[in-house]
Amino acid sequence: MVNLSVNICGITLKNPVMTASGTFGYGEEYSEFVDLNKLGAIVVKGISLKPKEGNPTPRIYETPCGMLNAIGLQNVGVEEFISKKLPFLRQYDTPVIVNFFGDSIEEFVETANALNNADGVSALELNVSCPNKAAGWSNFGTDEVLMSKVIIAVRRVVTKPLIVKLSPNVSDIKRMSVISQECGADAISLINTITGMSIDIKKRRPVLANNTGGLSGPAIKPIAVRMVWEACQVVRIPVIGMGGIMTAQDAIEFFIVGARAVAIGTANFVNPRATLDVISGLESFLINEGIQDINSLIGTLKLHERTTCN
Amino acid sequence: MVNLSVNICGITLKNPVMTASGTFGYGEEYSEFVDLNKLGAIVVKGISLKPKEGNPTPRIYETPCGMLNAIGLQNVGVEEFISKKLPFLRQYDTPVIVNFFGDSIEEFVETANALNNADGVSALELNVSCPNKAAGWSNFGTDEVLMSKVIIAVRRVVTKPLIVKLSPNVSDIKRMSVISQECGADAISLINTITGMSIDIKKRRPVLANNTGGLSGPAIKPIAVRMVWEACQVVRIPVIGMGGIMTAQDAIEFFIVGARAVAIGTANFVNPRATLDVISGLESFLINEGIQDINSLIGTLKLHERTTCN
Amino acid sequence: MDRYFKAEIKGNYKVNPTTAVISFSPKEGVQLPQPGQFYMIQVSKGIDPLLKRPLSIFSIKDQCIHLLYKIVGRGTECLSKLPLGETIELIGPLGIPYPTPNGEFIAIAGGTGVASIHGLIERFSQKAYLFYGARSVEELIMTDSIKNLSYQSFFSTDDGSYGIKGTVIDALDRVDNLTMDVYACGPHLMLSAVINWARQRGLRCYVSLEEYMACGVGACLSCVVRTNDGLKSVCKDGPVFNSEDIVW
Amino acid sequence: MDRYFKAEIKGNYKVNPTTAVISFSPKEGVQLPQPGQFYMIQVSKGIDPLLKRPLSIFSIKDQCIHLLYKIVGRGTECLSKLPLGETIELIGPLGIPYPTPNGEFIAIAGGTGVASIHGLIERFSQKAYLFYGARSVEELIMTDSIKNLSYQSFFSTDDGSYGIKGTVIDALDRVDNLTMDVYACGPHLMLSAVINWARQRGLRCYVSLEEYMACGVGACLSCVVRTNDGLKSVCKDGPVFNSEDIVW
Ligand SMILES: Cc1cc2nc3c(=O)[nH]c(=O)nc-3n(C[C@H](O)[C@H](O)[C@H](O)COP(=O)(O)OP(=O)(O)OC[C@H]3O[C@@H](n4cnc5c(N)ncnc54)[C@H](O)[C@@H]3O)c2cc1C
Ligand SMILES: Cc1cc2nc3c(=O)[nH]c(=O)nc-3n(C[C@H](O)[C@H](O)[C@H](O)COP(=O)(O)OP(=O)(O)OC[C@H]3O[C@@H](n4cnc5c(N)ncnc54)[C@H](O)[C@@H]3O)c2cc1C
Ligand SMILES: Cc1cc2nc3c(=O)[nH]c(=O)nc-3n(C[C@H](O)[C@H](O)[C@H](O)COP(=O)(O)O)c2cc1C
Ligand SMILES: Cc1cc2nc3c(=O)[nH]c(=O)nc-3n(C[C@H](O)[C@H](O)[C@H](O)COP(=O)(O)O)c2cc1C
Ligand code: FES
Ligand code: FES
Repeated sequence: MVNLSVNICGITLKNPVMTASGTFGYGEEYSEFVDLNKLGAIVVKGISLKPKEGNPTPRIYETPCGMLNAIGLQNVGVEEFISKKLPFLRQYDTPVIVNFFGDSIEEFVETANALNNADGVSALELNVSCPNKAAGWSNFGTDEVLMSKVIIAVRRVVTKPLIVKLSPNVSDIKRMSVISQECGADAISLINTITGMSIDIKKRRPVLANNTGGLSGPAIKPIAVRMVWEACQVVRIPVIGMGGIMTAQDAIEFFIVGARAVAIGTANFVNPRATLDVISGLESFLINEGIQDINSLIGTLKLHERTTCN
Repeated sequence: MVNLSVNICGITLKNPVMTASGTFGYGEEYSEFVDLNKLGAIVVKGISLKPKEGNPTPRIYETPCGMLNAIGLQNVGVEEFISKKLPFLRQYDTPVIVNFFGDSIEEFVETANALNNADGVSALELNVSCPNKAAGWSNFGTDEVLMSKVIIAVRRVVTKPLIVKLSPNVSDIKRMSVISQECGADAISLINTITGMSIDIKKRRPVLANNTGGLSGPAIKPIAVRMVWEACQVVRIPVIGMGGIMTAQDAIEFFIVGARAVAIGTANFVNPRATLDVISGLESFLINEGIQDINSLIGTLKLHERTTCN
Repeated sequence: MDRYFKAEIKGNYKVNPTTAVISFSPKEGVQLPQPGQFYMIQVSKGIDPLLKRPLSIFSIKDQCIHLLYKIVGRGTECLSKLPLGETIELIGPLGIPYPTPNGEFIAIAGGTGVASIHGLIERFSQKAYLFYGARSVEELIMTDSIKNLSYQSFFSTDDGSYGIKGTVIDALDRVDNLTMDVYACGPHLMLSAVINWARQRGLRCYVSLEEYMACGVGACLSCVVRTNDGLKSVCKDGPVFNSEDIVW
Repeated sequence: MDRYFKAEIKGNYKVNPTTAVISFSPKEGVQLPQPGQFYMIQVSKGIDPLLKRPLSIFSIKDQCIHLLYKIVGRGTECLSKLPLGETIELIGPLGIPYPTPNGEFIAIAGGTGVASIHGLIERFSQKAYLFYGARSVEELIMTDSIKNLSYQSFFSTDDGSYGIKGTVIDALDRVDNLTMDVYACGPHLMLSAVINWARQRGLRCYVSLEEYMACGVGACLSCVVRTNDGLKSVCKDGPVFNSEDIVW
């Protein structure tokens, strides 16, 4: 037997495979397909202070090896989440991580506070990076000053582990990673979706009602691996890697570059049991490679020496 | 007959379909497959002051619906380009656009100067965005101050049309577009490749000898369309769009969001006649849609009004 | 109950140049589908196209489940090329079925909406007054077998190439004494007109809706529709809704 | 001359569990390939996998061109599933062929390098002293027909399961009077050893190289190798090189 258990800022996970926020509902939706007790952690859909209706439809569109989404963070609001969704999740022996966001720093803080006090929430994931909100908002994830402010403000009220989820729509992911750490994040997770657009050429309109959306799926995996690798080089806190993971092989790329855990997003839609398949594939890989403990795979990347001639 | 001709900063193109730098060699390599006279323009491989050997192999790797490359800007140098490659291209009645770069501002300027004086060069494309060079270098494309400096310095010596080719690895493509315009670019082209990485999980090494590479192909198309759209909203100068174009339908997305011309990159490898297929597909589309002139398709995007509820 | 399963393709034939029927055996022990429900079906063996596509129950016959699909884009194109014997993944049956008709009912199909309506009238055959409309005769499928399934059937085409010239509403207006419950599936515009028509007559009306879907199980929130009770997922709370609940 | 063309798949059969041969007719009027040349072959009908794959001329027979390939990854896996009758795109023949042997020659194949070497000995049959090595007998293909093609043939396997136990070098060392030109294709390590072996004996040596390729025509510069004359493209200036020109 190999050890798959990892520790993320004080939380022990049975295995390093989580669900990615927004792709697994509130857990219940997939409980028919997946024994939720088998997961490393359940990360639920982004929660805000008040319920949100999100964007008009169409909200998704398929692109080469990927998809655009502009759900617009529809959610039941923190109150209903705690009273209606959390009790179901508490039945399981699996850490629940709650992704949350706000339209203002005050809303971020108030939501964080409510979740911090909720029984059955193991950690909070601060979402500064959803690209689907009206202009200005997305600056939380791409503007260093705004991002620092929101992390510091939230950190002040959160005693549970705080994970900051980073946007890939930035020039320098290393800098955003370091800033998150310096502002008090216990872990970072990346990548969120990359802003994209597709056009209906007959109608000459964006295919999504929101005009733009976030790109996810295998198409973005090489970008995600690169960013997770960059982040792992500069922070001491754990990094949770995601972006385009379909198989255990994909997940292993993230572990090798340094991710302490991974999250499965779009793959759940294609294969409702994708998380379980990744976990068992990971186990087989470790056995075949003669690795006793997943922790001794993490961060073992050997770089090629740069031998550029001129 | 429909009109396919467009004007890019004073150069009249027979049609708005160019080759993307680095994917069409120096033109000669594809002359067996493509009547070069039929192209809108030929953009050649990036040229530097001295010949460059580029990176060790493997230099490419295939990823979902795309590829990573880390050629490392191997090229014959500006002198040999002018004496050995340009004469062949001069035989054709097609504008030649020369992509160029340097390791320092001085090298950029010197190369630009040599190309500006060369007979048979219609325009220069300033490449600030190749992500494959040693640390520090890529800052030309992602650091606003450095980018401004190099554009201004090059502009001073270049009397021919100057196109600035932008990097997608930035937080704010609008800002980089405006800066390019303000610093004197006659046009901008985008996107260059997005930095990515893939791991050989058996060897625990990056698959590319250069560790990271640039992602191109259909996978990045939604990101490219979004960035070209953003750029078109903020600049007056023409925008040349590229990134993942395989078919006329793909190209039309770029025209609709505002691109005055498009470039075909990775698609050439898959289909050496991709440029010609895009041109004829474009013609059919215009005929079917009853559009007389490609110029009346450009920038005709109708956005959805944002009707987000909260 | 195991609604994510693999099945062998038992049939995949065109019924006209742009429409095909794909068939597979339901997995043993798995809940049998009800008319109005749908499956998310894998369309390629690789990762492009990536997402499964939603297709309604067209028919349950000869121990097989049959889905009828129109080839409209990349996904359905790929689906139409999958060979017999190939194994594909499915999720389903999904969604809320049509409520069981109490007695005779009006079934209205527009375009490929016939897939879902066919599933309904096949099950409750001889009670259906079918109204089936399309742009032209080329787009109408299997009119003879559909005629046999229903108690009475009325066809309409926009160009008059088969049945009445006009819409299903024109066809409905020509028939007297239609006072039964209405079941409808078709394009948005047609459904709006049908809902209106039924409302004017005080008839109960059930409609099956379509939205772009990714998960099919209510998790991604891509397929929402506004109802009197807030936003609902078409995949989980639908696709069949009581027309009075929908806010369009 | 039209080296970008479509062809119908005339055969696509496995010769062992991980190796197959795909066959197509050359286009009329197109330059016939020479041993050592290769094609870039489409492996999927969609856009994933995207790039064509380089495969050497294995055989030209029965009016068909045959390419032998080992199923090693996503691309060759897809290729192995393409059905007969399917039309695929090819670019080729590409690259510099083996120089015509003047008289008898030594042909050395390692692993799937046998594809390219087979093309050579088929053309210059009965002049070849073939040395063919692989890890084990399961990886050796068509040993009988290959024996018949060559004047003499010597097999070696790392585990001794067929022919001599050892490498092709071990096999070469057992044969006297080998003073002819050497032609070799195989993995990097084997080629290095072969070049060394030939150099020690003062024999001319031609090797066929492999590098990851995107375009196949010298445009993308992905497949370079260092030579005495600077960097060269394996696809255009090779894949066959005189070993003395290569700087490894
Ligand atoms: C509950 C439900 C049941 C359906 N039943 C049937 C049926 O029985 N027969 C049939 O022919 N069609 C049916 N459809 C529509 C069918 O799903 C689409 O025609 C199909 O997904 C198009 O895929 P494509 O890749 O060929 O088209 P593309 O236009 O290339 O698809 C691109 C993307 O848009 C989505 N999409 C496109 N059109 C639709 C649509 N109308 N509804 C939902 N998503 C769409 C696709 O799933 C895909 O993600 C149903 C749709 C729903 C929601
Ligand atoms: C000139 C030339 C001739 C060749 N002839 C033959 C032949 O006759 N028979 C045969 O079995 N193989 C041959 N090869 C190797 C063959 O091209 C690869 O095995 C094949 O491309 C692997 O593709 P894949 O997608 O299955 O593997 P993957 O490993 O999944 O491929 C991923 C990427 O790497 C590239 N790649 C992987 N291995 C190689 C390789 N060894 N050489 C070049 N690119 C590679 C692929 O083209 C693809 O872009 C030849 C290679 C070259 C350069
Ligand atoms: C439909 C959808 C909804 C999402 N909703 C959220 C969200 O609410 N909060 C968040 O932080 N990320 C959200 N994401 C981003 C994912 O959690 C993940 O970061 C991203 O999709 C990349 O992973 P993938 O390629 O495996 O899907 C969403 C993604 C998708 C596809
Ligand atoms: C192999 C390869 C080499 C490239 N070399 C250059 C280059 O020398 N200069 C440059 O500006 N862009 C270079 N590019 C980027 C392309 O010009 C183009 O911007 C990018 O590939 C996106 O377009 P595509 O998806 O159509 O390939 C190169 C791309 C590839 C794939
Ligand atoms: S398709 Fe995901 S919620 Fe309906
Ligand atoms: S494969 Fe492009 S240069 Fe050789």
